[in-house]
This record gives sequence, C-alpha cells and structure tokens, in this order.
Amino acid sequence: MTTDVIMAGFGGQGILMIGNLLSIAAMEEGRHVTYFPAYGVEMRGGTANCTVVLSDEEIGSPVVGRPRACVVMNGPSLDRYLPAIREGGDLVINRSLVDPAKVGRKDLRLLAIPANDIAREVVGSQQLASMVALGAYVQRTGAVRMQTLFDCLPKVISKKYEKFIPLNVNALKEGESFARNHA
Amino acid sequence: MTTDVIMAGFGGQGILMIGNLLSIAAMEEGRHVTYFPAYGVEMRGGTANCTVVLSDEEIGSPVVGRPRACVVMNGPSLDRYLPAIREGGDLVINRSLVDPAKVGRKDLRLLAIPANDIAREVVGSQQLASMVALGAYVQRTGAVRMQTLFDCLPKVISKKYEKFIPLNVNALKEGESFARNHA
Amino acid sequence: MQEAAKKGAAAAPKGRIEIDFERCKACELCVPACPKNCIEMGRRINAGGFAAAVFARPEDCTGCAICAESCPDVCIEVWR
Amino acid sequence: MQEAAKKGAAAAPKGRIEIDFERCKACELCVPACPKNCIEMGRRINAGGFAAAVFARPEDCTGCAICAESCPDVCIEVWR
Amino acid sequence: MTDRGKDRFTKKVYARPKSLVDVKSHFCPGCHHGIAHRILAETIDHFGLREQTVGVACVGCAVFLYDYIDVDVAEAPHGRAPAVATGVKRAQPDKFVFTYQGDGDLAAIGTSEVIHAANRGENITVLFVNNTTYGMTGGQMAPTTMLGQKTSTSPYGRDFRKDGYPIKMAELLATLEGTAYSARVATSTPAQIRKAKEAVKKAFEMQIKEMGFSIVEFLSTCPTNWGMKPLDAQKRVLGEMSEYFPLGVYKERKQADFL
Amino acid sequence: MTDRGKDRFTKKVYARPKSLVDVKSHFCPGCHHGIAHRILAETIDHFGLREQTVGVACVGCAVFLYDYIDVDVAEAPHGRAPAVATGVKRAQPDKFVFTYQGDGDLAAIGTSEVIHAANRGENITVLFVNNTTYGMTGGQMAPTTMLGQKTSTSPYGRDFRKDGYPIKMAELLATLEGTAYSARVATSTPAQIRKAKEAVKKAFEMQIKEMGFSIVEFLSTCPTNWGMKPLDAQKRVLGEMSEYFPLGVYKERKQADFL
Amino acid sequence: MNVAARVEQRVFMKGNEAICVGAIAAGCRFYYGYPITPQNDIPEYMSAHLPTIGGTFLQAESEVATINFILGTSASGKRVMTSSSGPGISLMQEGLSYMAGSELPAVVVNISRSGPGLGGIAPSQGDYFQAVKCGGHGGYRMPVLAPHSVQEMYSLAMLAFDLADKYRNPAMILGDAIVGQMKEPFTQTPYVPTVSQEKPWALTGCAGRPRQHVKSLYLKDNAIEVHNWKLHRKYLKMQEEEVRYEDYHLDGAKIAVVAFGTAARVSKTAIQWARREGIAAGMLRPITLFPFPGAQLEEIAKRVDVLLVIEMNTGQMLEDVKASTTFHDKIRFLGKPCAMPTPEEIHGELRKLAGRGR
Amino acid sequence: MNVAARVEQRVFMKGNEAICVGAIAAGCRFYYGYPITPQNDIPEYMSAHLPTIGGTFLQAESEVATINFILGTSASGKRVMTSSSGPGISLMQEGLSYMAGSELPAVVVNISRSGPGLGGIAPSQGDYFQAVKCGGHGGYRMPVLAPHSVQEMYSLAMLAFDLADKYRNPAMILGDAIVGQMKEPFTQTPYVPTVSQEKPWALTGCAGRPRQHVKSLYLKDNAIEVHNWKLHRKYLKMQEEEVRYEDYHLDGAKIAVVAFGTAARVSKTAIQWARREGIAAGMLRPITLFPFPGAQLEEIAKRVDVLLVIEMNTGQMLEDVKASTTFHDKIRFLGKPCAMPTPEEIHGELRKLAGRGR
Ligand SMILES: Cc1ncc(C[n+]2csc(CCOP(=O)(O)OP(=O)(O)O)c2C)c(N)n1
Ligand SMILES: Cc1ncc(C[n+]2csc(CCOP(=O)(O)OP(=O)(O)O)c2C)c(N)n1
Ligand code: SF4
Ligand code: SF4
Ligand code: SF4
Ligand code: SF4
Ligand code: SF4
Ligand code: SF4
Ligand SMILES: [Mg+2]
Ligand SMILES: [Mg+2]
Repeated sequence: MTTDVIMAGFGGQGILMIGNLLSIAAMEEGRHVTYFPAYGVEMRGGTANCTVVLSDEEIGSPVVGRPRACVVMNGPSLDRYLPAIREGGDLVINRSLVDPAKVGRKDLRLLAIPANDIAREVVGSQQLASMVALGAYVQRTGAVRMQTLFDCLPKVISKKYEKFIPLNVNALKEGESFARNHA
Repeated sequence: MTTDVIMAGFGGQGILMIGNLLSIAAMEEGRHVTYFPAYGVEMRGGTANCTVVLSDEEIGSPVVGRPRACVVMNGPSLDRYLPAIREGGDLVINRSLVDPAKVGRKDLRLLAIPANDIAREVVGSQQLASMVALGAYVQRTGAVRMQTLFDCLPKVISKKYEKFIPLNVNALKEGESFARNHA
Repeated sequence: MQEAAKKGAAAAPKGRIEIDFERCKACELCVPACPKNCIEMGRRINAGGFAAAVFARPEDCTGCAICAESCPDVCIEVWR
Repeated sequence: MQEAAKKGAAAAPKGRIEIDFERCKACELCVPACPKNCIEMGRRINAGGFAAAVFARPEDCTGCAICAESCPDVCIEVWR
Repeated sequence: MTDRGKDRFTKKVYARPKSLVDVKSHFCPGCHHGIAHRILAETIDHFGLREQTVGVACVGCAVFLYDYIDVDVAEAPHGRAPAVATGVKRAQPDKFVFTYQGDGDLAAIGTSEVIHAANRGENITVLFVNNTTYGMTGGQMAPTTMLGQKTSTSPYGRDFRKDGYPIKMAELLATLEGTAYSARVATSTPAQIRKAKEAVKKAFEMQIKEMGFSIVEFLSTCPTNWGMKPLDAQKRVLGEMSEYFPLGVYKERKQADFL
Repeated sequence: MTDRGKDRFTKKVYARPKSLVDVKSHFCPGCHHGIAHRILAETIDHFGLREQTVGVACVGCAVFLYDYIDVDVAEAPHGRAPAVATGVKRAQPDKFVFTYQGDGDLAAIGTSEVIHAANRGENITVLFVNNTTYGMTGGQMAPTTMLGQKTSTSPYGRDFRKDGYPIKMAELLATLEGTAYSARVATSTPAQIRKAKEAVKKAFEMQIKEMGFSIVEFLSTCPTNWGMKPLDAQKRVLGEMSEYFPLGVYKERKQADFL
Repeated sequence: MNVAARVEQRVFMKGNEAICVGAIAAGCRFYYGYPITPQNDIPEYMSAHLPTIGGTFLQAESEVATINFILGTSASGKRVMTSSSGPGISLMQEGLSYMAGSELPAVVVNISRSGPGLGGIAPSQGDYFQAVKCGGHGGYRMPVLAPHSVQEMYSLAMLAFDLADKYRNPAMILGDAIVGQMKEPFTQTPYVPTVSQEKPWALTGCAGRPRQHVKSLYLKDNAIEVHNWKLHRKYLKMQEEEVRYEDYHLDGAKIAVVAFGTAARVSKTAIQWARREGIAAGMLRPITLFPFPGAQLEEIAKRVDVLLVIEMNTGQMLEDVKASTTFHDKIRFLGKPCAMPTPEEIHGELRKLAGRGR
Repeated sequence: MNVAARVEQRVFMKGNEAICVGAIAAGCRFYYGYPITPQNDIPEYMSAHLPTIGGTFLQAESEVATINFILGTSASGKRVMTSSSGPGISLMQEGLSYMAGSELPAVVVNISRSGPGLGGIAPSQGDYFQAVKCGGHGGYRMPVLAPHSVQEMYSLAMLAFDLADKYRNPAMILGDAIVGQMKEPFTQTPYVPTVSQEKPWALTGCAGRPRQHVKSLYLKDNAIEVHNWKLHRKYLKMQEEEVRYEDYHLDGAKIAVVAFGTAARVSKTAIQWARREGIAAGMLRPITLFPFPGAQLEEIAKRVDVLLVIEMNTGQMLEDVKASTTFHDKIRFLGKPCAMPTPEEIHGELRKLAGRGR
C-alpha cells in the first residue's frame, strides 16, 4: 500500500512538525517513508508545506504532483493545492481559516475541521491547530496508527518542550474524534 | 622546398629581430613562412630563441624538434641546440662568444663567425652581431635572397631608428662576405 | 469609536492616511512611528495571514506622513 | 693594482670577501653598497653571460658584510 | 473614519514614488530592505533619472530589484555587482548606474570587486544593505555578523578568535583614493530615514558630478533570521549595531577635480 | 688578493642562511625578490623554525619559493595564498605558516583572500613584494602601478581617471581589527635592509605569540619590466615609490590579548 | 540481525545531514563552505557538530576561498569536505583543477539546483557535464558519485573519502535538491576504511626528512607531459576498479532505463508499475558517473531493444551513453530540465516503448 | 585580383594579435582582461590600439571581475571581448554560465596552456572538455571555434562576434600557445557582417519603452524548465546551422585523421608526406568543436578503415568522436598531452596504420 499527503499552511503553524511526526510514525511501523519539505527563498513567515509518501515498497518519487490527500491549514494553500488532489482524494481543511465553500470540487472526501478553534478552545493552545488536523487526517486515512503517533511525539518535540507532550496527545485525539464524528 | 632554422642567444642580442626579418623576407618572396618565438617565464636578460620555417607548401608544425639549421649566438644555446640539429645540417656559431671546439659533431656544416668582433670592428656597432650572423646564415643556406632582406629592413626597424638601416645592410653584407670567404 | 469621532470633531484632524489592507504585513513599525499615536494593529487577517494595521485614531492625524515614511511595504498613503 | 697592494700592506685589511663568479648576475648593486669601494664590475663573462663583479680593492675591506647583505643573489661570502 | 473626512483632504502628501513599481514586495514583515528600496526610488525620482538609469541587482533578498524599481536592471552573479556596473558604466558613461547589495554579497564574496571599483574611482553608486546576516539563504554568519551573534552557521555565537571581527565596509572603503563618498545610515527612526535619504542624494550627486565612487551603507534588519519581532529588530539597530557600526559620513569629496 | 690574506680571515661573518637552498636563483639581475628571500630564510633560521614551517608560494616570479626556501611549501593558485595558508594553519595550528606574494597576486586577484584572512585575525604571516607590476607575465599594470607609469598594458601611462590609484595595502590592512602587524619596508639601501629584517622578525613574533595576522610589504624592484638598470631601479624605490608608498609600521599590536 | 534490531538503528534525517553523518564517521574533522541553497543544512550541521568533537568548521568569504582552504587542509594531510551548489561549484573550478594537478584528496559535494546562471532552486541534473567532464582547465578527472537516497547520501559520503585518499584526487558527490532536502530513514552502517589514511606526502614541517612540496607547476622539459600521463593512468585505474552501478530488474529486460540520482529514484516506481503490467523494463543506474559503467551499458545494450536515458536536463549523460555503445539506434531520451519527471510520465513512456496504448 | 596584389595585403603577425585585428574589424570596441601567459599579446595590443579608436581597454583585478565587466558591457549592447588561459578561464565559469543563462553575447578567447592547475605554459589541448562541454554549472552550450593558423585567428574572431550576436550567447575561440605565439602572413579580408547588431534588449535606460532586464533567475512555477528548453532549441539550431570543418584530402581516404587546431596543423604535414608515399590519408578538421561535425564524421567513418583521433591531451574530443559514430572499432587515438605531436610521429602512425614498415 502506498499513500501520500501534502500538508500546507502559513509558516509557524507547525506544518513541518506534523509532517515529520507522521513520517517517523510510519518508519516506526516498519514502512518506507519519505518526507520532502518546501525549501529555499520563499518569504519567511509566508507559507510552508511538505509532502509525505508512505509505502510498503521502496518509494520512488518523494515529490508528488497529484497527491492522494491534502491537509490545508490556510486560504492560499487551498488555492494552490486544490486542483492538484487526485480524484476521490482526501482533503482536510482548517475551517477556522479556510472557507469550505471555496472547495467546490465534489469528488473529494472533504473534512472541514475548525482546527484553530478546537486547539484554542478544547485543547487549550492555538499553537496546536496543526496537530489537531493531523489527528483528523490520520483517523480519516488510517495512514498510521494513532498510538504510533503518540509514541513518536518525543522524537519531534525537543527536551525543552517535553512537558507539552500530553497536550499534543490531546490535540491529536481531538482531531481524531472530530473526524470520527464527521465521517 | 622546405627549410627551417632555430636562432638562439642571450636576450638583447636581437635574436627575435633577425627571425622576424628572415620571415618577412620569405613572405615577400611569396613563400609560406612561420615564426615561433620562445615565450613566457624564462628569466629576462636570459636566453631568447625563435624558430623559422620556410616552405613552398602549406606549413604544418611551426615548431621543429630537429632543425635543419641553427644560428647560435652564445654558449648556453650551443649546449641546448647542438644535439638537436639534423644530421648534415647547418650550424652558424658566434665565435666571439662560443668556442668552436665545443661543437664536436663532425656531420654538421659549421660556420664559426666572430660576429661580435665583425659587428664592433667592421660594422661599427656591437649591437649588430646577430645581423652579421643572419647575413652569414642566408649566404650559407640561400634561405632567402639577400636583396629581399635589405628591402625588408624598414619593416622590422621602427621609424625612430630608420637612420640605422644602412648600418644593418652593412652588417648583413659583412656576414654574407665572411660566409662566402669561409665556404 | 463614537468617542473618537467626537474628539475628532472637536480638534479637527489636519490629515488623513489610508492603509492598504492587503499589502500590510503587520510589522507594527508604523505604530510607534506615529507621533500622534493614530495607528493600531487590527484583528482582521488578510490573505497573507496578517492582522493588518488600522487607522484607529484619525482625529489626531496631522498628515505628517511619518508613518508612511516608516512603512517598509509602502502601504500608507497620506492626504492633507 | 700594485699601488693598491701596497696600500693594503700599509693599512692591513680587516676582512675579506669572495664573490661567486658563476652566480653573479652583474647587477652592480654591491658596488655602491660597499662603503670602502672595494668592489668593481669585471670584464670576464660567466656562463650566464654576465660580466661578474670582482673584489678589486681587498686592502680596504673591513669585513662589514654590507656588500653581502645587498647582493640579491647571495653571491658574496665574508670573512673576518 | 467618515466619508466627509475623506473628502476634506485632497492633497496627497505621501504617495508611492513613481519609480517604485506598484506591486506587493516579497520581503518579510518589517524588513528594512523595503525602506531602502523606497528611498532609492524616491531619489531616482528626485533627480529625474528613471529613464537614464541602469541598476545592477545582487544575489540576496534584494535580487528582485527589477520587479520593484522601474528602471532597466541587470542581474549580477553573487558579489559581482560592482564589476557588472563597471561594465555598464564604461559602455555607457552617460547613464546613471547603481548597484544594490547585501552584506554577504558586498562584504564577503564581493569584497574584491567593491574595493577595486572604489579604488578605480569607478563613477557608480552603491547601496549597501547590512543586516549582519545572509538573509536569503536562511541566516548564516556574514562578515558583518556581530560578535556573539548566533546564526545558523555560528550556533555558538560569532567568536573573534575563530571568525574574526565584523567588518566595517563604510570605513574601509573611505580609505581608498577613488572613493568620493562613503556614509553609513540607518532606517530605524523617522529621523534616521530622513538622514538616509540625504546620504543617498549625496551619493547620487557624486556620480552626477563625475566625482567617483560613492557608497551608502544601510544598517538594516532581518527580523526573520534574527528571530526577532520587527520592532525589536529596530531596537537592535539602534543599540548594539550602531554602537559597533557608527553612523556618519566617512568621506565626502568636495571638489570635482579630485587629485 | 694574496693567499696569505685568505688565510688570515677565518671567521665567516656572512654566509648563506641555512634555510636558503644552495642553488642559483632564476630571478633577473638586480631583482629584489632575492633579497626578500634571503631575509625570509634568515628569519626562519633566527627563530629556528625551519622544521616547523609550512610556506605557501604564490603565482608570480616567486612561484619557485620551494626551490629556494628549505621548508615544506604548498603552491597556491594565483592570489589565493592566504586562503591556502588558512587551510594549513587551521589544520596545524602548531606550525609556522607564511605566504610570500607579489602585488598582482595579493593586491589584485587576491584582494579578498588577504583582506578576509586579516579580518579573521588568521594567525599567519604574509610577505608581500610590491614591485608595481606583474613581473612574471611581462610587466603589465598592477593595482600598485604608479600614476603615469608605462607598462605593457598601460602604454600611455597609468591614468587615475581610467585605472584608479596605486593601492596602499599596508595601510588598508592595518585598518582591520584582525591585523596584528602591518609594515612597509624597502631593500634599496643597507639601512633599509636592516629595517626590513627587523620588520620581518616582528611579523614572525606576532604569529609565534598568537597575536593574529601579520604582513610586511616590501617595496621591490623589477628592473626587467621597468626597463631600468638595477641601480636605477633602486633609485626609483628610494624616490617616487617611497614617496607614494611611505615606509613605516602601520600597526603593531602590543598585547597578546587583543580585544 | 533481526528485523526489529535493524529498525532500531534506522534514523530519520535529511539527505544533506546524512552526508555530514557519513563524513564525520569517515573521520572528516574539517569542513569549510559558503552558504547556498539547497545545501545549507550541510554547513549548518557541521557548524553545530564539528566543534563538539574537536573538529573545525569555518565559513569562508567565498567559494573561491573555500576551495583554497580545502587545498591547504588537504595538503596538511587531513580529511576535509566542502559542499555547495551550481554557482558556487563553478567558482571552485580553478581550485579543483589545482587540487587534481597537485594530487590532493578532498570531498566536494554538489547539491545541485537549476541553471544556468542564477537559475533557480528547483532540482536539476544540469551539472552532469561540469562534474563528470570536470569544469576546470587541463582535463583532469575525478570520481563522481550519484546518490539516489538518504541511505546513499550517508554511505557514498564515506566512500568518497576513501576514493579521494586512494587516488589522491578530489572526489565529488553529485546530489540534487530532492535527495538533499528529503528525509527518509536510513541505517547508520559503521565506517569500514578501505584505504590507509597515512599521508607521508603531507606538509607537516620538514622535521626529520627533506622538505617536500605540493604543487601543480611542471615547467622543465616535458615534465608536464609525464605528469599528465601519470594522472591519466590514475583515471584509467579508476575506470578499472571503481565502477559502481545498480542493476534494477535488468534480468530479461527489453527496455533498459539509464538514469541516475533522483531521476533513477522516480524511475523505480514507473518500472514497478510497468513490470506489474508485464512490460519487461529494468534500469541500469550508474552510481559512479565517473567512472561511467560503459562496459556494463554495452553489455545490456546488446540484450535490450531500447535504452531509455532519463535525465533532469536536456541530455548530458546521454553523450556518455552514446560514447559507450554502438547501438545508437536503440537509444531514446526523456529530458526534464530543472524539473523532476513523474512516475506517471516515465511509466507512460515505458508503455509507449513497449507498444502499449497509454 | 592578381597574386601580387594579394601578397600586398598579407600582413605578418602573431596569432594573438590577429585576433585583435579581427575583433576590431568586427566592431569590438571593448576589451577587458587580466594578464596570463601565453595570451598577453592580446591585452597588450588592445591597450595600445583601442584608446586610439575611441574604444575602451580596462584591466580587471581578476578574471572573475573580468567576466563580469564583460557581462555589464554586453548587457549594454556592445560588442566586447576578453581572453585568458586555463586558470583564468576556470575562474570565468560562473560568469559564463550567467551570460549563457541571461542570453548575453560576448567573445571569450582561451589561448590554452598546460594543466591541470598551474601546469605550465607549454601548448596543450587539455581544455577541450571545459570549452566544449562548458565548465560552468547548468548545462549551457556555446559555439567553440578552433583556429589552426594566424589567418583563422583573424577570421574566426570575426565569426565569433557574429555567432555570439546571432545566438545571444557567449562564443569561445579555443586556441593554444602555438597558434597564439606564432607569426605567419595572413590576408586581412574585410569584415562582412552576417547578422544585425541591433540589440533592442540592451539595457540603455528605459526612455520611451517599458523597463527591461537581463537576468538568469527564473523562480516561478516551471519558468526555468521552459527557459532551459528555449536555450536547448538554440543549441540545436547551432548544431543545424553552424557546423564548420575542413575536409583535407578526405576524398578516397582510407585513414581519416580527426584533429583540430595545432594538432591538425601538424597533421597536415604528415598527411602530405603519407600521400606522397601513396597512403590514402586525409583529415576531418573540426573548426567548430561545438557544434561538433558529428554527422560528417559518421559519413566519413562509413568510408574509411581507420579514424585516427589526434589530440594534445589524453583523449577528450575522442569521446565526441565515439558519441558521433557507431564505428567504434575503427577509432584509434594518438595523444600528446601538453606537447605537440611532430609530423614525424604522426607520419609514423599513419604508416603503421597503413601497414607500412616504419
Ligand atoms: C556563488 C554563489 N554563492 C552563494 C550563493 C547563495 N546566496 C544567495 S543569496 C546569498 C546571501 C545573501 O546575503 P546578503 O548578501 O547579506 O543579502 P540579504 O539576503 O541578507 O539581503 C547567498 C550566499 C549564490 N547565489 N551564488
Ligand atoms: C588565475 C590566474 N590568472 C593569471 C595568471 C597569470 N599570472 C602568473 S604570475 C602573474 C602576476 C604576477 O605578478 P605579481 O604577483 O606582481 O608577482 P611578480 O611576478 O611581480 O613578483 C599572473 C597574472 C595565473 N597564473 N592564474
Ligand atoms: S500622517 Fe502623521 S499623524 Fe497621521 S497617522 Fe501618519 S504619522 Fe500619524
Ligand atoms: S508599517 Fe506598513 S506593513 Fe508594517 S504594520 Fe504598518 S502599515 Fe503594515
Ligand atoms: S665586507 Fe664591507 S668593506 Fe668588505 S667588500 Fe663588503 S661591503 Fe666592502
Ligand atoms: S650584487 Fe651580487 S649579483 Fe650583483 S653584481 Fe654584486 S655580486 Fe654580482
Ligand atoms: S530574510 Fe531577512 S533580509 Fe530577507 S526579506 Fe526576510 S527579513 Fe528581509
Ligand atoms: S621579471 Fe621582474 S620581478 Fe620577475 S624576476 Fe625579473 S626583475 Fe624580478
Ligand atoms: Mg545580509
Ligand atoms: Mg609584482
């Protein structure tokens, strides 16, 4: 089984962090995985995105022209990636910042999750919106096991911020349960 | 007919000047000619040399490994070029500075001319030793016509030194007559 | 706002600025630059993701253009 | 020469130099360098084509080594 | 704001300079490159030079100069803008020729080119934006990085025993005979911005009067790579940066006949 | 000279320095490169550094350094000796590392490398031989060529309006924080030669004491390309050259702790 | 070793960082460089890690200075590395030629980007000629290694140091933005040296031995000709001993893709797809671009119907393929300058060549 | 025109100077350069002559600066030239890549010498790869002209300017120390322009038109890919329209020498000698090294028994010969790195190949 996802949003939303987490989880599950971040001269504080490919076989391209799924955390990213998603693919959008009405495409499996709101109001930290979205994405696609994500958190969170691990677990869980409830 | 000559001596002896003169004369006689000077990092005030090839056909190499003739104006140049001269070739040495006893090779057509002495005592200018040697070489080999050499002098002597042309003609003639007398 | 409008009516503003909402990158440099403290950071987020600056106290504006001179993104136009 | 020798005999030289004939490039720098004017340019030409300097007036030499210090080709050795 | 108010004020006292193309910039929030660009455009307008100007862009965050300044522009390889400008000026001495360069560009890889352009008294104008780091490539140490400053390639802070000292280009270039004008300015307060404009005008004048090489060094900010809010970045300029890199005019030729 | 005389003097008061290989040099008659080489060798001997030294040769008439100085030597690309020396010194801080460079090498193509080595306070020593021309390649104009000087590429004489000014490297490098020692000397009189030796010693000491970058600029001659007799070339050094390039010590760090 | 243990050792890293890990494992303690996208992770990693293990990181003022720092440290007998991308590598050409001429080892990494000129930072294989034909003057050669995974970024870094020392010659790793910027798990296999690192030629001060020098100038008589033949013999030896390539499903293949680095990586997916459809596709993946696996290519050319050369440029390795085989009529080319081919494109091409409808 | 008149027009000059005469005839009024043996006659000639005709000679502080002066003057729409040799040409590689990427014309002369590194000043053809494969990054190409006589130093200089302008691309003249330093008579044929020199793209200030720029950065979307294909089409056009070569006694030849520049020059003598002995030898002399006369070579390869490639290096053009023909088994190589082959050597080789005793 091979799947892939592009995750995109503003810089600072933690996009690269969730891409890393997903990748490491897949690795821990013994699978092949590649992670490819945007790099270079784009304006800082502008946009950030990464591509993760998961597979049971050796992976060819770590870059994907037509992704099977997208996690979209802000408006500009929707404009950019919406047309690219494969027919019938998964699209998770952050409804707190992205207007679901703009999606248009009817062939996609859309999940509009108010990630910022959940993060702020339920989890207790606006910073964790992306983590919420990742939880939702993973519930949707079964890309990895939730438990593996939890287990891998220490590998992407530096010692200094260790104490926030439980909060991150919560964020993942909230995203997961939102997705389950909006299947 | 193709012939070639290497001319060599101390820097300042006018080696390149006689090479040029010979070449231009050949050109004026409608023949093919190439002239190749030593260039680059050798010590200034050290040695100077050039190779002239004259032919009725298109000339290949302007550089010659085994010259048909050499005009040698100083000691070190004899050491360097003596072994290279083709069997039976022509060697003109400046006896004022080069000891004929050092030539050794019996197969060569040697002409030992006291070029400095002739230049100083007969022509009246030590500077013209090379011109004397050129006159001797040309007489020996018939590489070009003497008259052409005379005619071409203005092309190698700058306007400023025009007045010395007659002196140069004399030097060539003295060399020629020495060679004729020592055939 | 109403209060501000009143105040403005009292001491008539000498100038006016306009901040380009979409171009503003919310760097905040104009805020302390204004000697009259007319500018504040807003809440509304533009397409670039920035909560742009707003002309919060127009009534005090002198049209001195210092804000405009300070804006690295040339978002501010000034009238007098 | 004879005269010089006599003079040398009179005021005994304090030093002596040797000029490497083959290495000398006849640049003449040592000539004015010698405070005692002991060195002159020679006539004999070495293999390099140079008319090397010669220790012409040994009788005046003080062995001060200034000539040696001035020679770019390190041709001069000095004894005292 | 009421509509009434809007109508009352009809005289535009501040508008985008004519030579500044009306597009959004790619610079990060609070980056002073934007201010330097605007001053440049204003000065081109001031002297009416737009149609006689050839600019030379560097490689760095300011590489897109040609998208912003409405003049002919050549893109130089990293650090070589003064050499490219030399080629332009020698071919077209009647054109106004400037370069716009960052500190990595001018003070590191381009050291030789700027020094020799200055030494030749090349009649060009250099705007030099010193933000103590390589902005475009992600905040590496530059020759102008302050002692102790942490960057992505000096993670333990710049150490003079290993990396040497922040180099003072305005001072260095002022020592060269061919330099007609060398000044250091900043753009962190309205007053500084005014002075910066004056300096740029002076630099332009030097070229117009054929006095030789002119340079204005801007102490600038890189909030993104300094990891600072724009306002804090400005404070850094006002504080430690201008302490080490003193603002001022280091050379100003008075007479056209400069020898 | 009598044989008797020969025997009388047994103390050799001047002999070839130990570190100077006993071969004939390729330099032209009267070229002061020979004097600089000898001073270098004497100073290596003086400090007993022969076996702990790595030299870096430039490209220029002094490229054959390794044939003359009896130490390990690396050959650098033209102008890059200070960069090569940096690589050597960083790898072997316990070695004595020097470069020997001409003015084309150091003040033209190698400008950036020498400035940044100085600015880093790189603990190396540079001997810089300024003969106002590219000797090895046949006497072209160098950045140090004097105004009005005719060379093979300035056949009408160097003109400041076109070619700029002779660059003063000793002064320029002295302005950099990382420079511990910068001096200009000449070797045209016995007194100057003595002073030159002192300066080279000082420069060596700086490195030995880990004070940072040290440089000694030699005003030298190139009789061949100047088209002058050696003695006239010396006079040129004593005259117009040292007028424009004043001899002296431009910087001398006093304390080892240099900040 | 059981699977669990193997999984344990896998680390998840950027290709750029894996090079650093490999270099450090191979004993590299000196790194000099100058920033340029997309390889900045390398100097950043080295600046953080080398000082903690007694190594030296120094940022140079330019790539010209960099390669000469490298020259100096290499001449001192130390393992040393630099990295850059297109424009910076161009500036190193003179220095590389000097190092080859002076027979100095070092590892130079090119994480290439788009060109020519400033170009862009999109991945590209446009620097093939520069790397493989050697862009400096004088016609020297160097081993060029082309990793196609993070694992190879690690392992080929170690190999590069050994090759450099074995031949006293610079060795190049030619990556691209993709393989440099991507992360994937890799196994940190231990470094097993294959050459002695003794360097009696190094300039360490002439205590107890005659002075020696490192130089590339050979002026006397025909010394430079002799030197050139000596170097040439080294290059011939590389061709005999160092050819490395991957045979990917070539057994029975009728279509052989020839591709390296990222282009090869992407091709693997397309070949998997094609194989599933019964298309006999395979790939010869040169791992060493110099020495080029020309003899292997000629062998394969005999057996297949088509050699499909795929490059992220407009055709450079293509010339080496032509020079290696006389089956020019079997050669096809798919070029994607400054852009990655997709598996779909390559798959489409394979189908077409196999006579299948698209 | 009678013979006397023709002789009248012949001038006796160094090859290096003939290039200058050709350049000036072609309207070149800007020259920048940095000294290096064996091409110093070029800057020396230009510094003496350009100022007298309103032109500009400027000596740069380095070759890196030089190529960027060139870039600026070319961007200004002027014909401009530089010259150097190996090490200096290496330092120009970044700038050349920028010029190719920015589509700027200029003429760059390499009077090559021995390498690698400082090498020596003996003549060599070791820079073939650098010139023909282009040593800078990004895979651009440029016309490379290989004169073998002073006459061609003159005429190819003029041609180089036209090619540069026709393609908005740098053009290179690859000479060597021999053809640069030797003097021989040549005829100063008049310059007849083959292209318009109008340059509407030049940066002359934007009076009366929108601003324009000269750049090589293409960041957005796939702009750099599009740009690369555009450049590639230019290179294809060069290959279609610009191939130049000399057919020297190929008619009926059984042995075809393939050589350029000085190696070809020397070969002519050997071929004359061989012909006199009834050996059917001839030569294909590429005048353009890029575009390479590959199609012509393949034609000849069909007819002859042997292709004898002769180069003053250890085998570089040899690879282009192999890539151009499928008759690999007919190829033989005679290499003289950093040294000229003598007519005797080549003659001996021809005799051997013809089955004659030596
Ligand atoms: C030869 C070369 N080396 C390196 C780079 C990569 N590079 C691009 S911009 C830049 C530095 C920019 O820093 P600076 O000049 O200070 O400008 P800033 O972005 O800070 O304004 C570098 C190193 C390049 N393009 N070319
Ligand atoms: C990159 C490069 N450019 C040019 C040269 C040619 N070159 C050799 S020596 C030299 C100049 C030497 O002049 P200088 O440094 O002043 O030394 P000098 O011979 O005068 O002592 C030059 C330009 C070269 N070898 N390499
Ligand atoms: S114009 Fe002056 S007073 Fe008005 S907002 Fe701007 S800075 Fe404030
Ligand atoms: S200075 Fe400009 S960009 Fe910054 S907050 Fe104010 S208006 Fe917005
Ligand atoms: S040692 Fe002194 S006195 Fe004697 S020759 Fe030399 S300089 Fe003259
Ligand atoms: S200084 Fe030396 S080389 Fe010169 S003349 Fe005197 S001894 Fe000879
Ligand atoms: S990276 Fe720094 S210099 Fe570049 S635009 Fe952003 S803030 Fe400005
Ligand atoms: S050319 Fe000049 S610098 Fe070189 S050795 Fe001769 S005199 Fe000395
Ligand atoms: Mg910067
Ligand atoms: Mg010099």
